Amino acid sequence: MHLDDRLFSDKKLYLPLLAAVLLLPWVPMGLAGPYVLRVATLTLVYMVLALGLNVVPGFTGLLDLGYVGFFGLGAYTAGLLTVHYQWSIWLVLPLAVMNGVFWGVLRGAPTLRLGDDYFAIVTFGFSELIILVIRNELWLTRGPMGVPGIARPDFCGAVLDQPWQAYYLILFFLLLVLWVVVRIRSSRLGRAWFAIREDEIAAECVGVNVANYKIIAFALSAAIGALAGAFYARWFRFVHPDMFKFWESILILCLIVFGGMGSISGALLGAFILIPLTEVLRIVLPDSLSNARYLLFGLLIVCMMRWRPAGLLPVEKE
Amino acid sequence: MLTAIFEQSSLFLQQLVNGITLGSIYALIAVGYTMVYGVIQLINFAHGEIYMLGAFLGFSLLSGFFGFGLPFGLAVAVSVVVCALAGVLLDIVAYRPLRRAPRLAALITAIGMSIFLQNLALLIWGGQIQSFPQHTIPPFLGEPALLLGDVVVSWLQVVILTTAIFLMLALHLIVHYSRIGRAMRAIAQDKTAASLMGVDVDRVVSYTFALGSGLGGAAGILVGLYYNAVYPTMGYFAGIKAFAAAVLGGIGSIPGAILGGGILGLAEVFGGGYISSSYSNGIAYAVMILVILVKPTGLFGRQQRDKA
Amino acid sequence: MPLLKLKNIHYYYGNIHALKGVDLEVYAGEIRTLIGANGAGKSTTLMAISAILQPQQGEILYHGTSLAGRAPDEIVKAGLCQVPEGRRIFPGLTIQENLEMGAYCRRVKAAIVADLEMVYELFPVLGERRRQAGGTLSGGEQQMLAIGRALMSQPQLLLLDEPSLGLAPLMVEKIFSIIERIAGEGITILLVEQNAHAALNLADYGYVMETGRIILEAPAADLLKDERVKEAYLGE
Amino acid sequence: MAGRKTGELLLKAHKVVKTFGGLTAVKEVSLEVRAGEIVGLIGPNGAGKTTFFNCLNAIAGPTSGEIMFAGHSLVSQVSPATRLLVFRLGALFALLSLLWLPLALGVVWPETFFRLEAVLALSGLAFFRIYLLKPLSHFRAWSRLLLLIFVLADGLWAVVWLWRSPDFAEVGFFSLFPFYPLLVPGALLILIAAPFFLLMFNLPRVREAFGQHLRADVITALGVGRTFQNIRLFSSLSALDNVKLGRHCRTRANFFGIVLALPGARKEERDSAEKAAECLRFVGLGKQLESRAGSLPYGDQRRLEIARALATEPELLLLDEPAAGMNPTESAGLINLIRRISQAGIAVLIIEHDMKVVMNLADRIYVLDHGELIASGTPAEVRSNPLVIEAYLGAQHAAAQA
Amino acid sequence: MKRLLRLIGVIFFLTSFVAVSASFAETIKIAVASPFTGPLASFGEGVKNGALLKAEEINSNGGINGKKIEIILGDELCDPKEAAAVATRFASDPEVAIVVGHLCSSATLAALPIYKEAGLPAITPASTNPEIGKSSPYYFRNVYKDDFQGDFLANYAEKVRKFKKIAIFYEVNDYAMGLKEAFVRQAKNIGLRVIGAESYMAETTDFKAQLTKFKMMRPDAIFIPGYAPQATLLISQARSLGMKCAFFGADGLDDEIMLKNPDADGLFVTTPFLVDRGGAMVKEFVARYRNKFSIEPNWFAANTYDAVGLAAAAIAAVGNDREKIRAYLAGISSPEKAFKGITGATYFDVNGDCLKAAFVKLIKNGQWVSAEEQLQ
Repeated sequence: MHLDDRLFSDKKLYLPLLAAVLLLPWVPMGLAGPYVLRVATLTLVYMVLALGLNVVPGFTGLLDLGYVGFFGLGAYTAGLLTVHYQWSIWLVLPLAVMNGVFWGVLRGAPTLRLGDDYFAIVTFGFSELIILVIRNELWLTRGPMGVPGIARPDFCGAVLDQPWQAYYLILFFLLLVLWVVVRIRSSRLGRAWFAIREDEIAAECVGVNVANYKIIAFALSAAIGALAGAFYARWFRFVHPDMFKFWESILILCLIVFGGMGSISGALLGAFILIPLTEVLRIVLPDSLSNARYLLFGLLIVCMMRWRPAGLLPVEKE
Repeated sequence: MLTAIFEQSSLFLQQLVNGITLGSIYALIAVGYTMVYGVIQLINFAHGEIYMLGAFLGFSLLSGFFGFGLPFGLAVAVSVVVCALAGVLLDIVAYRPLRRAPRLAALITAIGMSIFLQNLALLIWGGQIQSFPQHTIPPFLGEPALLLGDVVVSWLQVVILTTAIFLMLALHLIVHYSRIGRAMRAIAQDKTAASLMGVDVDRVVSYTFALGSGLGGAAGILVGLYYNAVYPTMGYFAGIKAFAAAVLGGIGSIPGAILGGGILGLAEVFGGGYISSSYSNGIAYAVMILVILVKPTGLFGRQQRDKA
Repeated sequence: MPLLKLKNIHYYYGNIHALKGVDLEVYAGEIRTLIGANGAGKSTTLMAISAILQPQQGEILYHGTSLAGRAPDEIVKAGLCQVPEGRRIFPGLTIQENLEMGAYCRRVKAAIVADLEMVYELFPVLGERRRQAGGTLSGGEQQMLAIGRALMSQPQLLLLDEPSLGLAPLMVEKIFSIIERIAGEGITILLVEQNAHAALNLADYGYVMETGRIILEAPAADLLKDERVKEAYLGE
Repeated sequence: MAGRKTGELLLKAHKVVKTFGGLTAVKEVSLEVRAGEIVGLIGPNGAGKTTFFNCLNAIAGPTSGEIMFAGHSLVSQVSPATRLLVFRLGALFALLSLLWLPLALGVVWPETFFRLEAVLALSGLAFFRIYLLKPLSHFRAWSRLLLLIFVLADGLWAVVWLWRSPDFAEVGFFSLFPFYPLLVPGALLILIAAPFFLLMFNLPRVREAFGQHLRADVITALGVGRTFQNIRLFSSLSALDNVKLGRHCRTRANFFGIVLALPGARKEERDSAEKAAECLRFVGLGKQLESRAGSLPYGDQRRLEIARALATEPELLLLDEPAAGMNPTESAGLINLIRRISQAGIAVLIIEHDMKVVMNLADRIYVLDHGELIASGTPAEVRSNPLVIEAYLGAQHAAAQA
Repeated sequence: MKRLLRLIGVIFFLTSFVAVSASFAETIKIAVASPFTGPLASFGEGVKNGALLKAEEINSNGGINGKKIEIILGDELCDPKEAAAVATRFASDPEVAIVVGHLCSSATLAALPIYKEAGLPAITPASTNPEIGKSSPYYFRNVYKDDFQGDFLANYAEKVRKFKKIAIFYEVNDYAMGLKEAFVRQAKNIGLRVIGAESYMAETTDFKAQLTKFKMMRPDAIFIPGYAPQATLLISQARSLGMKCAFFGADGLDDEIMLKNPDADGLFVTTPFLVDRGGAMVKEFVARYRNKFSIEPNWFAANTYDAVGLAAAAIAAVGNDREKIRAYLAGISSPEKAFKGITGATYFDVNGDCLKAAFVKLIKNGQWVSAEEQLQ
């Protein structure tokens, strides 16, 4: 098992990259204007999401079509707590993550025995239900009115109101998630997930409690999704059910399919290429074709599966 | 008191009529899912988009969107045939190269195709809800066929129901009494053994796609007429609900799909009518999830023996 | 000229070298048998002949012409039909439909009906239950159905893969007598078996296979006396 | 290797039956393995040998019969009829939950009543109850009482629900005053009990005590390792990682230990790498630690599978046709390997077709045919048993031999 | 790997290039954000046309202080996420003086913090959510709020039409729900009975179940706060169920597609803009609009036309400076200082919301005509 991705095994590669990412807000000549910084921040959010989703389909081999549900859950938990109680992000964030874990486990527990297709459908239905509740329960979520006026993230009592501060904050979360995922991946936990992905029965016969490890995977994945959501709400300062459509699940899936399912650097790379690409396409394509972006993503998925099913950075070296 | 009872019962009857109509539409779409799943164990996510395509083709041919209009019957026939061909094309382009790939790959491809087709329709026809021009639809369809106190059954509902029944019967005959139908069932049970008997599996799969997609296209036109609304995302929701219907009945089983469609249609209408209308999609999802969790093989589904 | 000739067939399942150069010949009118232990590659050989698996190397000649690149259905049309291991009948189809599936490649209705009657005559058990689902039959009856189904394609060469698998001894004898009868009607047979003695008693010529190779070939009568065969089966 | 005395009874299967649908694949097979022994299990193809293995380690537990391993019962003692009854009760329990959950919520949270329930009841807490069904369906008699309480509570909710149903808006909630004191405790009971059961049924000891089926991973942890007829390696992982996975049930590091890189977890990881490498060297794959399992030659894959099973520190090793597809040199190596395993104090139960291997290795042999045990004894006894000869070579040959 | 790095480099480069490629032409940029594609494109169309028409008019009159106006369009599909991205793009382009836009309230609310942060003033021609004005001093609104329209409709239904029993069929979105709340509140005040309220989602096409329920309640009229595409289906389905009651809605139903539906005859709606009620200015606008785009102007076009006019007036008065423009707009705070446009006089309250008249129009023989009795 070559669990270390190339990205992490080659210092020549990742050190310059890390430096570039760290220095991005300070690149001269207006390059790092608010717009680029916003796109960069969004990219980092999607990197976190891609890493989180990757845990389930990438590591345990179960297709999750409802990841946006946890993203939305995290965003709404954080958004509502902030609006009602004006709590600090450092208090809200763990609560959002815990809520994500709770629903992740709840969703996971009964789906343990389901095969891949059915699991995918249940995850889809579950996330649609979450979004439906968010949309319809006005007393709780204000439904389609959205939740405006969410406070910005803060740190030690100071409000982080500069774009670069939000950028570094999500960068910090990304590195945190990356640390967790990389650690887990090369541990007995990660191995157990890979075993489940490859052969559930054999995994059981070497002593892996398949149910428990699947649940841990669901919980971790949901936690990361909720974390991204919580940051997103505080950064965006507005949440609305339309922000968590099914399409978002597909987009996140697209990121990891593009980068290579199960590959951590692949997930990062997928987000790194595709999210800025959506912005580039928005500008490059004429207005009448702005929907063609989605069309291209659909096509991209099909072509990747056809010609490079393992993605750009496949996990295995032959 | 009496009038209240009368009102309640006619409310119930009207909902029943609505539910059965809706159910028969779901059943028509669900059959397409179930047939493809039965034969190649693939959830053809793009099936809903074929249904949408059927509706759009019917609309375009009738309204002269492509620059020419066709008479009603011909337009319907042409769009059903084109849908059938589109289904075959879908199989050849997207799924056939992945026959031996992991099922996850095929499933993701299906989702990709679904997104692609939906947005293609958006580019061609635009995102707005389109309506059939009044003059293109036979006028009697709008008239009530049956008036029972407050209960109205429109000719359109009658036509939908009879078409659905007719198509289902035709499908039953094809699947059970034709050579190709026998081959489909054989492939569904054992692909290798079927090819050892000289069945060209790819060809039969193409037939399956053609049949299922044709039915989906027919459902698309019927729905387009019924609601007089055609729009690119119609396939997404209808597709999911029809899939839920197929699962409910036991995916892979045609009578199951029909029964599942009926149950789901009724559940949705009664749920929407008596409980909460904004959750009517939710009811479909919830029914689907519960059925999968409690009985993963559905009502009529057979437990597939693991072939070691 | 042999009816069927395998020349140096190699097959890999991924990295596993399952067939390591198999050479084999079957002449018209004969019964030949291929025996060997589990996992020796017997079924793989048959699947390669039926074009379900495409060998990476080597050539399969039928009537002297290569079968390379042919699809499984074309093989059946050419008159090569297989009764697969574990019978693999269609459990949800009726017995009649199962048999009709065998005649899938044939177009002449009348001839198919005639053959159906022929099969029912050969296996009266099937005739009695022609409307019953195939899955309701017992193991032996299923085996008969599988053979009958293959006969419906009017094969010149019948490939039988372990027809005795999991059957009671009495039933095994019955199946073998049926195979003999089919051979008597001029159909060439290649029989793959673990039940070595029964197979060798029936066959004209035998091959012994071990780990993807033919290690021994001789007329069946000679093989029956061969110590190496005994050793392979009872470890004596 | 728990230092058992040679000859001590390790595995005892008593009248194990396994049916699939109407087909009986294993018929009342009884078998014993003692510590230090190598026992062979042979029989023609389709005789039910692998099915029997699957019964032993709960991949597909037996329909009836008893299996004891080192003092633990590996099989449910609940009869199928009881299980069915419990299951039906449980199904009722789950169904009724759909009725009472909205009400429970309506009590706690009146403004949400009848709006939240459709989603919450269906997707949320109802999941818990369905999840509970599975463990309950293996449960013993006294649990039925609990179930009954739940069902009664549900029934109460249902009655209230029906009574209230005409028009919620106008009747108003508190008109139901006499029921109110009953509703809340009922809801609380169920809400507390559900997580409690969830917890309880996940503790292996508790489950074992109630005679539930052990899961395959628990059986592995108890000391039964196995290999498969058609190799089941994790083919995209390296050889070393495959074997490290074998160490899984002997390691304890948890999520936090791993993420925080606690010293314990790190030491454990190092240890398991060492032990895994040792196992690989033991089977002769010391040089292929980093090769991808799927790219190893066939014979090496077989040995890797054995190494993986050895890494679980088994007391009993189940080998399913380890020599299949091996050439004579390779099988000779295998015989040697199995001998060494046996010398290390691990009992071996082996299914094999290659008679050279079995006859050479086994102390005792059991013969299965059509799911029935037709003979047992030393290799010499078995070889000359007419029933065995008939099963293998056909009736005529047996007659000729006789 | 190298190729991959190069690819990443190219993408990075492209992104940054596009970001800094702001031109330095001698124009004043007015950004217009709205859905121009997707399901709500027909509304966005009006916004676009109105803006272009006004810009053309100003430019042909010599521009503002000699500088031409340039309209830059941002398509946000009515999606909050897209809206935020579009808004950041506008905000980071220093040439953009003011934004006219965001049609859907959800998009407006998502973009709002970004404009506020960048100090960029914005005028929405169509978002009626009450939240908007309150949340930011930089946001102005050239349309009435939901609550005003809801109150108005309730009064109209009771006083002019003399309805007794109303059923409501509302879409689950911010616009429709705001309307519904306001309507119900006002109905309660004036003693109009609301006998039932049912909701539907934007993607709903089957309303029969709920309509059947209403049918049994025999309402005098059904109020449809929502948008035209669903409303037209809803009305047809109600008629096919044999319902005879009246239908009415708010400005969301003011759309050409209603005219194609013969069942919709008699439907009345509120609108901020009525062709035959206006003076010469309106007549001229309508004529030029028809001439240029060969379709009838809708109220989105009219409101946008005025919003761009307002923006241009502000720029003309104080120059191209965001802060000053905001101050100028905020200064239009009384009827005397009001901006006179085709939709009447516009002035803002402290929140940046405006008070506008609403009119009622109805469909007669497939044409919109203004109702004979208006409520003042």
